[in-house]
Amino acid sequence: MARAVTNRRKTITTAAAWFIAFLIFFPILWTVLTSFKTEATAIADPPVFVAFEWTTENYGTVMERSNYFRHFMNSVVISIGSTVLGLIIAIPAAWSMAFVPAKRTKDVLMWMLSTKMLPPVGVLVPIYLIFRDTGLLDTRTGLVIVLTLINLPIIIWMLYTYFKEIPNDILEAARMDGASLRSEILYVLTPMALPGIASTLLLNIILAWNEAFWTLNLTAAKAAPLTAFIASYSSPEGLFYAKLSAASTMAIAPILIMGWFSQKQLVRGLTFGAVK
Amino acid sequence: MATKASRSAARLMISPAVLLLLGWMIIPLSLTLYFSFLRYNLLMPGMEEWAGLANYRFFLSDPAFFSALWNTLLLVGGILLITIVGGVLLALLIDQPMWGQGIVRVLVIAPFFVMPTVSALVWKNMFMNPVSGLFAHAAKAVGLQPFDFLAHAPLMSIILIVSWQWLPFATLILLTALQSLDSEQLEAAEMDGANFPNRFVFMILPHLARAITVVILIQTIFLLSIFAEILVTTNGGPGTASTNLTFLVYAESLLRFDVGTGSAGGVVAIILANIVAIFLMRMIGKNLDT
Amino acid sequence: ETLTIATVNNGDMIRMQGLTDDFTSKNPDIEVEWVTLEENVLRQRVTTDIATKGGQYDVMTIGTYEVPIWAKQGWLVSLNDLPAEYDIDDLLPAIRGGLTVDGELYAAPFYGESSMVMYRTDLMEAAGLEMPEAPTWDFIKEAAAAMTDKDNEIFGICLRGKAGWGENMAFLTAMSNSFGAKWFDMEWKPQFDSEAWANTLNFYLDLMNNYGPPGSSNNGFNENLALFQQGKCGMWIDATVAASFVTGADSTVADKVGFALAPDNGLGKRGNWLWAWSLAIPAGSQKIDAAKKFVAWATSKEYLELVASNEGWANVPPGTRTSLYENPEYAEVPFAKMTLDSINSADPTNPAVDEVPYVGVQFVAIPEFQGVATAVGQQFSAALAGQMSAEDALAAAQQLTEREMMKAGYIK
Amino acid sequence: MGRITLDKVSKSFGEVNVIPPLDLTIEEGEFVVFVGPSGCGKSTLLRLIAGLEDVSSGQIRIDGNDATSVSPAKRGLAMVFQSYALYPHMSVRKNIAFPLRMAGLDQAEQDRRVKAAADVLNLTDYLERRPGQLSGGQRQRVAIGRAIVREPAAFLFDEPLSNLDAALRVGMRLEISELHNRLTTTMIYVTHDQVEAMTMADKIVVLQAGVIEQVGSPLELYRTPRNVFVAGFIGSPKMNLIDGAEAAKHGATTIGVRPEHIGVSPTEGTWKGTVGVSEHLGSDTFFHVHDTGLAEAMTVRAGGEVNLHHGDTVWLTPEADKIHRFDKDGLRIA
Amino acid sequence: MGRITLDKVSKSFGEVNVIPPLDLTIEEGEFVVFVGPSGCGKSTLLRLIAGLEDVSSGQIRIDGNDATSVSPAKRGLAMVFQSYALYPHMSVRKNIAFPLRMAGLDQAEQDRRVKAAADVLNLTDYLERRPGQLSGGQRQRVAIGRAIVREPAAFLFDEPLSNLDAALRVGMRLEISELHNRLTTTMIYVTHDQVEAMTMADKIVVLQAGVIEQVGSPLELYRTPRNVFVAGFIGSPKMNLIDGAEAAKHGATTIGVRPEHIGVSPTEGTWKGTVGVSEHLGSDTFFHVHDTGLAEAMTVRAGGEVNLHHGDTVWLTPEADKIHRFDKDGLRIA
Ligand SMILES: Nc1ncnc2c1ncn2[C@@H]1O[C@H](COP(=O)(O)OP(=O)(O)OP(=O)(O)O)[C@@H](O)[C@H]1O
Ligand SMILES: Nc1ncnc2c1ncn2[C@@H]1O[C@H](COP(=O)(O)OP(=O)(O)OP(=O)(O)O)[C@@H](O)[C@H]1O
Ligand SMILES: [Mg+2]
Ligand SMILES: [Mg+2]
Repeated sequence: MARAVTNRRKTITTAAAWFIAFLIFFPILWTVLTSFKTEATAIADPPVFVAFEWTTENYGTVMERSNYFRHFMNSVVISIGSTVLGLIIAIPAAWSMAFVPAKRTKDVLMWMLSTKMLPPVGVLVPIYLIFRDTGLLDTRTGLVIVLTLINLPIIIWMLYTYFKEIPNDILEAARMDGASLRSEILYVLTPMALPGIASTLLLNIILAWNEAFWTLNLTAAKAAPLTAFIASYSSPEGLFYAKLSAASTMAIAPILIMGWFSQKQLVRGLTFGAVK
Repeated sequence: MATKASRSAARLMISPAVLLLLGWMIIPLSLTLYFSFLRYNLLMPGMEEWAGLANYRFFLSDPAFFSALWNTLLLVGGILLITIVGGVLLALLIDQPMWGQGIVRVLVIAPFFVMPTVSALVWKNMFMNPVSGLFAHAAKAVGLQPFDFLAHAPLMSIILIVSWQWLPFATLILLTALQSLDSEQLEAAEMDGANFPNRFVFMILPHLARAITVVILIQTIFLLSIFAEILVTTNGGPGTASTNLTFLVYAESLLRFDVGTGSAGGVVAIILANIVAIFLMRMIGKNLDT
Repeated sequence: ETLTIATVNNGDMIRMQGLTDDFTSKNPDIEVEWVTLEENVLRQRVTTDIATKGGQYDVMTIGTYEVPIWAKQGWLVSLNDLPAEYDIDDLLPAIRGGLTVDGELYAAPFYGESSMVMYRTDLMEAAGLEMPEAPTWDFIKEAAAAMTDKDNEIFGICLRGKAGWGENMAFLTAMSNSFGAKWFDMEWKPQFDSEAWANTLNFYLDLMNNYGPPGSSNNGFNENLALFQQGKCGMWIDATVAASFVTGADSTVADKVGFALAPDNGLGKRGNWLWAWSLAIPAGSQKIDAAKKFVAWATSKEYLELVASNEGWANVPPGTRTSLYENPEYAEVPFAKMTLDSINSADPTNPAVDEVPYVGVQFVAIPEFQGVATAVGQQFSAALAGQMSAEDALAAAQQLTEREMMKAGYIK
Repeated sequence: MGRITLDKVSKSFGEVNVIPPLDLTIEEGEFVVFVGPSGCGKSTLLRLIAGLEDVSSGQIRIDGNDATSVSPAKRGLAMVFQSYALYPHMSVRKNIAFPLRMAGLDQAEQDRRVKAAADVLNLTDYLERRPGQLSGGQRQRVAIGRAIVREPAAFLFDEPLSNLDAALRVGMRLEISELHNRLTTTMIYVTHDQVEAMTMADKIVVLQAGVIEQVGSPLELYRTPRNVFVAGFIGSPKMNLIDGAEAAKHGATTIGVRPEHIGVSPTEGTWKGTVGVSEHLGSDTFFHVHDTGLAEAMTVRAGGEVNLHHGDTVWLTPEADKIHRFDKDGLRIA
Repeated sequence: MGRITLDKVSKSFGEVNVIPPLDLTIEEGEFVVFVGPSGCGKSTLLRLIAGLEDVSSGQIRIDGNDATSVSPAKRGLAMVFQSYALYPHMSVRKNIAFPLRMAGLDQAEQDRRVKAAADVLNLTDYLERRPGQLSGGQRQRVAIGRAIVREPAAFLFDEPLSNLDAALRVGMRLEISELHNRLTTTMIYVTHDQVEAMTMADKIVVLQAGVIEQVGSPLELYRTPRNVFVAGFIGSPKMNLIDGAEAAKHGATTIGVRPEHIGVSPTEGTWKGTVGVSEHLGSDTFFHVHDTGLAEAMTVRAGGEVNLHHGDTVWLTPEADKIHRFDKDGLRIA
C-alpha cells in the first residue's frame, strides 16, 4: 500500500543499489574474469577488465592437475548427505520442541546451539583418533557424520522456528482425523513446513559445502571435497593468479549457481524466528 | 495441548538429536580434557606422562594468549559491527522500490556462497597484494603509495574479508525482518509527525532488534572459530597481530604438535566460548521470548 | 592396489603427477591417488597422520627435517632394499647423508636444493657492477642499492619475509650461520640475545626496508618467485630449484638471469641451506611393496630422463644424483653447476661457525623446532612489517624459545 | 450413537485448576452449545471430550464405553476448529478425504463419500482448489466437510464462526442448523456469542470459571435464568440489573429487566432518566438512559420510529411480569 | 476546524481506476461513516484524505486550505488504523506521547496531555504496559488515545472495531460515540458493518465501486433508500426484495419490504409460505419463510413469544406504507 514513488526517486535508489551491489559482487566477478586471462594479463598494470584475449587454458591446466569431478562429487554427496541426514534427525526433534514444549525446551535448544561454539581445533586430535579407530578416515560416511553433527543445532533451530509458526490446530485436526504420529508428521507437518525445510536444506548445504576444517583434516584423497581441491592452490609456484581464479571459480560455481536459483527460497526462509 | 501419550512421544523423538549431540560434545571433550593434563607431543609418542596443570600454566602464560584473546574480541566485534550496520543500511536500500531488485539481490547475496578459503585467497592475492593487487593498482593510478594491508593492518584486513562474506547473511535476515514491519505502523508514525530519521530510530530499529540479536547469535557462533581466513592470509601474523584463540590453539596442537598444550588451549577456548554463549543466550532468550 | 600419495604443490611434483601414466603403464596393477597440498597444510596433515598411525597415505613427501626425527620414532620404512638398478650410491652424498639414519636410508630424494643468489644480469650491468661468483653480504647490499628503482617498481632485493620455519626462518637461520650466529649453545641455551643475531636481523631489516618490495612480510618462496618472474626483483636469494622457473616459460626475464653462490661474511660459512623434498613410506602402510615401486620410479635415473625427454633438461628435478651432473647435456643448463656447488658447500652436521649440539643448516633437527621457529618467525616478520623493533623481536624470540626449551626439558 | 457422559471430569494445568469436577450428559442427537465468557474453560472442556487433553480426574463415556484414555483418533468424534485448521497444501478434495485416507478406505469409497459431502455443502465446484483460494465461508464448509465424511458419533465445534464477518456469520449459522436438522448427529458447539447460542442450541450449557451455571433450552435460559450471571449473560442487549432500594421494593437483592421489556415515554412512567447515546438501527432504537438512580445506564429498546434525543428526559416503565428477582447469593427467587 | 472538502478527487492504481472523480463535503464536527462492500474504495478514500496516498486528480481542502500536496503529518488529522498500529516496543504512555514527542513538546506538557487522554479513555492503570499485554479493547483505546492527544482537526478511523469480538464491539461503539459527543471534532469512520454505520453516524456515505450511491442520515437511508443497492445494504436483517408479478402489482420492477414490516399469522394474510429455520433470540424471533413464490426465502421478524415450527404454514402481510418501490434501473420511485 506504499504510496506511489516518483520515478526520480526510484532512479536514484536504483542507481545506488546497483552500484553497491556491483561493488559487493565485484571480487567474484573479477575472479571469474581473471580465470579467462593468461597469467601475464592477469597481473597487467593497469588491469584490463574485458578487453583481453579470452582463454580457457587455465581451466584445462586445473582439470589436468586434479580430479575436479571427484572432488565435486564428494562435495555434493557430503553436503547433501549430511543435510538430509540432519533433517531426518532434526524433524522429530523440532516437532517435539515446537508442539510439546516443556519447561526445559528453550534451555535444550540453547544448549544445542552452544555445542556449535566448541572450537573444532580443540577437539581435532581426539576426533582423528576416534575416526582412525573406526575406519572413518577419508570416507564420505565419516564426513557426513561429522558435518551432520556440526550442523544439527542450526537445522533444529531453523526447523523449530518454522514449526512454531504452524498452528497447533492443524496437527490436532490431523490427530482427530485419525492420523498416527507418523502420518501427522509425514502428511501434514512436513508438507506444510516445506518452504522452511527447503531453506534449511539450502542453507545447510551451503554451510556444509564451505566447511573447510573437518573436510580438510579428515580426508586424504578418496573423500576429499572441493575445499581440499582449492587447498592445493593456496600457494602454488610462479604466476598463478589466472590458475587460482580458475580453480576458485570451479570451486564456488556449483554452490553459487544453486544459491542463485534457489535464492527466493533461501531468503524467504532465512529468518530463524527473527521476524515476528 | 499435550496428552501423556504425546509427551512421551516427544521425549522419544527428541532423544536421537540430544544423544548424538551429547556424544559429540562429551566424548571428544573428555578426551581433550584428559589430554590437557598430559605431557603429550605427537612427535614423541610413548612419552606421555601426567603433567598436572603444567599445560594450562604454559598456555595461559604465553604472551600470545592475551593478544589472541583481544584479537578474537576485536575480530568478532568488528565483523558484527560492520555486518550489522552495513546490513541494516543495505536492507533499507534494497527494500526500496527499484528496477531490477531481483538482480540486485542476487548480486548482494553472492559472497555468502563463497568458500572462506577461496575468498581469503582471492582477497589476499588479487586485491590486497601491495604489488600486483587491484587495490595497489588503484592506489598507484591516483598517485598514492600502495597500502600493504596484510602487513600493516592485518586484523582489519581479515575483518574486512570476513565481513564481506557475512554481510549478505545479515542483510538477508534484516531484510526479511524489515519487510515484516507492519506498514500501518510506519504510516501511523508518519501521521504522528515522525520524519524518516525519527521513524528509523523509533520504529525500524526497535523492530529489527530481534533480527539483530539473531544475526549476532548466529554470526558469533561462526566467527568465534574463524580459522581458514587467517591461515590463508596472514598465518596469524605479523607477530601475533592477527592470531585469534582458535588459531593459537591450532598453532599449539598442529604446528608444534603439542597436543597437551593444544588441548589445554582448547579447554580454555571452550570455557571462554561458553561464557560468550551464556551471555548471548541470556540476551537472545530475552529477546526471543517476547 | 591404490597408492595414496601426499605431495607438496611444487612445480616439480605437479609435473610428476602429469607423468603418472608412465608409472601405471609399467605397473598396471597399481593405481595412484594424489593429494596435493600447500606445504604447511601438507606437513600438518602428514604429521598428524603418521603420529596417530592414521594410515591414510602410502607415500609421503617430507623434507630433510622430518626424516631423521621420524626415522628415530620408527615411523618410516627403510629403503635400503631398493633394487640394484636404483643405484643408491649415485645419490649426492650431502643429500643422502641427510636422509640416512644409522646407516639406513629412510627417504628417497625427489629433488635436492640449496640456496643461491639469482640476479638480473641486465640490471647489474646497468648499475655498472659485476656479480662475483661468491659475493659477500656487503656487496649484495651495494648491488641492491644500485639496482633499486622504486618508481619503476624495481626492487633491489627480494627475500623471504613470511613467517614460518620453512619460510623466513629457513632463510634467516641460514643467513645467521654466515654471520656467526647460532640457535643454541652447547647447553641448549637459546642465543637470540647474541650480537651475531642482532647483526643478522638488523642487516636483513635494513636491506629489506630500503631495497625490498612492499608487503615483503607476507612474501614466501612463491610470492617472491612471482615478483622475480614479473621482473620486479634485482636479486633474489632463495632455493636453487627456483632457477628453472625464473629461466622458464612463465618468466618475463628468463634470458636475463645470472646465478651466484649465497653470500658470506668472511667467517667461513655461507648463507645457504640444504634441503631435499623426499619420498618416504610410513611404517603403517599396507602397501609397502607397491609404494616402494613408486618411490623407486619417481626418484630414478629413468624418471630424470623421462622428464628431460618431455620437458627438456632444464626442468629435470635437480640436486639428487651425481650422474645427472656428470651428464654433458645437463651441464648445458645454466644453473647446473651453481646448484651443485651450493649443495656441496652446505654442511648439515656442522652448520654454524661455532660448535653446536644440533644438526641441520636452516633448521635444528629436534621435534620442537617447527613450533619454536614458526613463533620466532612471526616475531621477525612483525619486525619486518614495522610493528616492532629488531631488539624487541629478538628479545621476544629469546624469551619464547627459552620457554619452549624449558617446557621440553632441554634446559632446566 | 453419540451419547456423551462426563463423570466428575476435572482438569488442571499444573497448579491452575481450570475445571473443577463436573458432570454433564449430552444426549444422542442433541445440539448442545457451551457458552461463557472468555477463559471460562469452554475450549478446554471440548478438548477433553475430543481427547486432545488428558483429564486430570474423572471419566468420559461415549455411548456408554469408557473413552477416558482412548486416543483422539479412536473416539469417533470429529472436530471443527476456530481457525478451520485446513491443510493448506492439499486441495479441498484431499482435505475432505484425509480422514478417510487415514482410515485406510479404498479410493472409490473415498471419492464417493467426498462427493456426497461436497454435494451437501455446495462445494462441488471447488474441489480442486486449495484452501488459500477460498473465501472464509467456503473454508468453513470444507472444515465441516472434513468432519462429516467420517460419519462421526458427534461433531465438536470450537467457535467455528468467529473468524467470519457479520453477514457471513448469519448465513453459516443457518447452514449449520440445517445440517443438524438433516444429519441429526450429536453436536457440541462452543461459542461466546450468545446470539449464536440462542439461535442454534437445543440445550445451552452456561459456564463460568469452569463451573456449569445453568443447563437448559435457550428460551428457558432467557425466561428463567437461574442466577444473576446467566441473566446478564443471555439476551442482547444485556438485561438491566438493579440493586438497592428499588430491588428491595420487590423483595430481592437484585432485580433485572430486559431492555425489550421496558416501555419508554416522554411524559410518564415508573423511572425517570435522561437520554444518553441513542442507537438507531432503523428497525429498532436503543436508548441508553442515565441518571435514573438505579444503575449507571439503563438500556431500553424502542421501535424504529421513536424520536428522542440526547439530553431529553424520559420515563421508563418495566413490564411487571417480566421482572426477574435474585437473592443475595445471586440465585433466582421463583 | 475540521471542514473537509473533496473536489473531483479521483484515484487510480496504475491502470485500475479505483475512485472516479468524486465530490464530497464533510462539515465541521460531523460524524461521517463510509460504508460499502469490501473493495469498494473506502480505505482508499480515507487514505487520500489522510495524505497516505496521492490523489490522481482533484483537490482536497481542509478548512478551506488546499491540502492536496501537504504531507500527512502536516494536515493536522489523526488516524486510527484497523490493526491499531501501536508501537509494540513502547509502553502505552510512550505510544500516546509519541506524536507529542515528535511535535517537540516539552516533557511536562506531554505528561499532562497523556494523563488527560488516559483519564478520558480509562487507561490510567495501564500506562506502563506494553501493547502486547493489553486486551483488544484496551489496545483500541490506546490507538484512540494516540489520536486524541494531537488535538487534530479531524479523526479518521479505518474499521477500528473489526478485530474485536461482538460484545466488545458494542461497548467500543458506544465509547466512540460518546467521545464524539464530548469532543465534537469531525470524525470520518470507515466500516463495512452497517449496524455500526447506523448507530454512530450523523451522515452515512454509501460507496460502491468508488462511486457514492447515497449520502444522508441513517434514518434517511433506512426510510428512503435511493436505490436497490442502498436498500439492500442498509438494515439488518436485509430487506426482502421481490421482483416479477408481485412487484408489477405495485407498479415497480422491484419492491422491498423489511423483515420488521411484515406481519405473520398462522391463519390469514397476503402471502402464504412454509416456515424454514427459525431463530429465537428471546426478545425476537426471525423466521425464514420458504415457498412463497416471491423470493427464495423471506425473512420475517416477530416477537419473542411467537411460536411457529419448522414446516408450519404461515401467512405474511406487509405493512402497506412500508413497501419500497424501485424502477428498472433500481432507482426509487417516490
Ligand atoms: N495449556 C494451558 N496451560 C495453562 N493454562 C491453560 C492452558 N490452556 C488453557 N489454559 C487456561 O485455562 C483457562 C480456560 O481456557 P479455555 O481456552 O478453555 O477458555 P475458553 O473458554 O475457550 O476461552 P475463549 O473464549 O477465549 O476461547 C484459561 O484461563 C486459560 O488461560
Ligand atoms: N496499492 C494498491 N495497488 C493496486 N490496487 C489497490 C491498491 N490499494 C487498493 N487497491 C484496490 O483498490 C480497491 C479499493 O481498495 P480499498 O482498500 O480502498 O477497499 P475497501 O473498501 O477498504 O475494502 P475493505 O472493506 O476490504 O477494507 C480494491 O479493489 C483494491 O484491490
Ligand atoms: Mg476457546
Ligand atoms: Mg479497507
